Amino acid sequence: MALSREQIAMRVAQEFQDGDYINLGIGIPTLAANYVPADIEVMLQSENGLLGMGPNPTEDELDADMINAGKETVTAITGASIFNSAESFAMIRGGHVDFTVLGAFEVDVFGNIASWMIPNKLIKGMGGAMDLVAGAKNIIVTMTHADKKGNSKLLPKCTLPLTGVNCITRIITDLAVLEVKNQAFYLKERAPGVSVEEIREKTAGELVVEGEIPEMSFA
Amino acid sequence: MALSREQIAMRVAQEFQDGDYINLGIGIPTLAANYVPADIEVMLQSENGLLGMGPNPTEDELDADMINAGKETVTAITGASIFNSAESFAMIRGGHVDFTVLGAFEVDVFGNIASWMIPNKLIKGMGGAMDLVAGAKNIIVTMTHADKKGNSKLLPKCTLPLTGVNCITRIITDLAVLEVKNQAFYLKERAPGVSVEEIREKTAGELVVEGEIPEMSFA
Amino acid sequence: MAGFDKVVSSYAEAMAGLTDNMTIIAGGFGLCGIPEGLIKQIKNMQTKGLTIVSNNCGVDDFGLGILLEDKQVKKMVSSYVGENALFEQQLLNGELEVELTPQGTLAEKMRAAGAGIPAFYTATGYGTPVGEGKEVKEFNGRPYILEESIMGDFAIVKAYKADRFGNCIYRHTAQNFNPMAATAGKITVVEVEEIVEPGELDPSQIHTPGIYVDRVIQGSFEKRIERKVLAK
Amino acid sequence: MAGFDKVVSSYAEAMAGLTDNMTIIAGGFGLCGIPEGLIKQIKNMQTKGLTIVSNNCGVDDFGLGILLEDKQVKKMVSSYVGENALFEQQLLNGELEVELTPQGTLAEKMRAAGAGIPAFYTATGYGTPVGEGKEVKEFNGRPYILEESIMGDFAIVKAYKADRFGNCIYRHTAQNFNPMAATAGKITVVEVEEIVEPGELDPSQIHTPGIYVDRVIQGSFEKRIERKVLAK
Repeated sequence: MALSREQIAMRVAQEFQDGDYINLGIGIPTLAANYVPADIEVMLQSENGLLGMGPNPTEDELDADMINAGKETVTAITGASIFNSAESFAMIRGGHVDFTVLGAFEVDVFGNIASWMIPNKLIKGMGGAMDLVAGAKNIIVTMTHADKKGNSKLLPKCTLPLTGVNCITRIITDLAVLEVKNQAFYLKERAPGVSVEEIREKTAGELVVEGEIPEMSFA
Repeated sequence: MALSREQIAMRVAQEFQDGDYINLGIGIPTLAANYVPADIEVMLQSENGLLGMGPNPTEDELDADMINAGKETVTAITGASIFNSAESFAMIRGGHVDFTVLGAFEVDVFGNIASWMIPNKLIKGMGGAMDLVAGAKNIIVTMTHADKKGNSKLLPKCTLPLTGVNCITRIITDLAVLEVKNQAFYLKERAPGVSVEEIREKTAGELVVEGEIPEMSFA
Repeated sequence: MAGFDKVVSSYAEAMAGLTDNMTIIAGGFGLCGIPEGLIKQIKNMQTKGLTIVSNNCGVDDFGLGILLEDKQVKKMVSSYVGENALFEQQLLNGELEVELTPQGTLAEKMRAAGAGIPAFYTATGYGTPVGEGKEVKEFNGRPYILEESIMGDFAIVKAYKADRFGNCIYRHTAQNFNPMAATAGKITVVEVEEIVEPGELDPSQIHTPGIYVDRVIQGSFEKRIERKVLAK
Repeated sequence: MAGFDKVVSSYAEAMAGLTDNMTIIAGGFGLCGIPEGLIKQIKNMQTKGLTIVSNNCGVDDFGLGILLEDKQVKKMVSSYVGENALFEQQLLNGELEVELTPQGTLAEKMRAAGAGIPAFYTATGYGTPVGEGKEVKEFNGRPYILEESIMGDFAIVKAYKADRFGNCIYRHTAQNFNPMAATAGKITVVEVEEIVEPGELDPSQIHTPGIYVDRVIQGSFEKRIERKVLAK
């Protein structure tokens, strides 16, 4: 069965390693913060200028000067640092952030990603997404494998305006974990109860299936 | 009579205006800080990262972590700011420093300056001089009009490797105050008792003398 | 002898010299750390044809959004816009132009302007609509695009504390674009929560050295929260 | 679970991984704010063929100058050198190469490396020996030269206080090149006067966020003064 948003977030959190600096995009990526394994520590970077983002505040802690990149009120953990936007994107662009997790409309076999613009709809802007995909060492894209009409979001070539080129190496969808390399999607894991055939059917770009594909584990 | 080092410094200080941020090079320029007119305030920038440089410390104030660009121990005035070298040169390169005063080996009618390198002698480096001449809004060169052998330092074209091009507009020597424009040196003031003829003789580049040239005043 | 006293006593003085068709660099991220009073003053002045360089454009009745009401803004240079209905309407009507710029590139363009760097290479935006028409150069086998700096006739900045020399510090994430904006104005105006005596700010802890600042004004701030989210 | 604890307990650990022919970015200006113990460790390791990017090269028996004694340095990238006799001698003998770089360009090259900017334009050095062979481009009618960023295999940094997360502050003008150097090492090592608990440093006042730092070591410093000048 396809994963819930929470389950995608849980699977994403399994990628994190002790000591990782991580930037989480809005939506499912943000949920991943709730599922960091108990035996590791990670630190969250918010691109408006906060390293060591904590949970949302209590009413007592509420402070208009403490927000995250989604403009939501947040707190800072002990040992956090706060800095200006040029410094924040120096970290991102310079490859100091270990992981970026973000959503997408489309990803293709070249590792291209489209996530910010749908022509003929109102365009709000890319925010920090282009800097994040250009800068992070590891990028994980989270999204549903197909749109509501059943159209695959894993394409031979993106059709929408791009956010970045040749930058996506790992995708976690509601159906599968995939690696992007050699101009193909390599299937690594299946959602519990989802068949390779279903994944193949919903993957428009070339899918490579090597050996037995294990189910994701949420132990 | 030719000005002393102190007199050159006094004449330099007359150029300063209330509220100016000033970077003073080593030597005569540094002396100018002693002659700032009583009715104005200026603030000294030291390019190692100090805005609001104060006098040298007393024995009690001595601190290895407080030095100026000449590596001498200094103090900071009340209201000073201290910052990193990239920020310091952002100020300089970005044109935020109003005045730079520095010495030179040669200046030419194009406003080129040579001040850091004499081939076949040991080269120590340009330090911040190239950034300063490229960045400051106003640059004053202080030097003796001629070298010890009597050779002019105000040339039709610099012979030594340059520090910067088309950047010098004002020169204060032991003999004269000159402006550099239209590919010539324009004589503006003479040292007390120094004749236009003597200045002309010691100026190898084209000298323009318009009208009566007043003597410098040290009232 | 004014010396380095940059404190002005009215918003009119603070924004004196602003005229139609100028470019304004503005600090702030969303509604966080915005110079509220300076924005209101620009509205009061009814200056038209403005180009505003700011990460966002406020909301319908607050922040830079209020400059849309009387169509004072010709162009926004921003990374994320459209948090308000009027913006959307003017954009669709062609009354408002938007130059979308990646957030990090925008921050760096401001910093570069202040630092005398006319252009820099970045991988951000290469191969996307942002890179179209821009110079491309490879370094270590990776392609980068050339981005130019962006300078304002005015910069408007919101600080937490400042002294009369213009030295500023910012509070928490209200820092955001403010320090870069402060360096990128031909005239930089800082609206501040508290004016302190010179010497109260630790010299090594000043975020914006006074050399970048031309005018300081004591502000009063509503500090509206755009998305109040509390712990569950 | 090491988490973000970056404190190491020996200089050997601090510089582990340094091998011949590597590039080291070093903080400090003159003898002010230099990582004294890390430099001594490099001498102890007898690593050869080093390229060192640092504004200066110390003096005869202190700072980076001590790496000259056993000819460990192949090349210096600096703005001002030659404060010691050994340096001069090795330079004249052709045993040491020097790439003279304007001070502001040097600082910006380090910052750019850390910030993922491979190159930037500056007017500094145009028309001089520094500009020779470099790309020239005009912006607003003024010529600028293209300067490339400079990254180190290691960066060695001297801080005043740091916590175990690697957050650092610097003291007075001992800040100088240290914050830029901290961003420009594949491995960044900070030698610090005092290790403090996380939370002791005000988050908004941290000069170097811990994300740039890989190792922190408690140092002990002589803090030699290069030119002691007292008030008259």
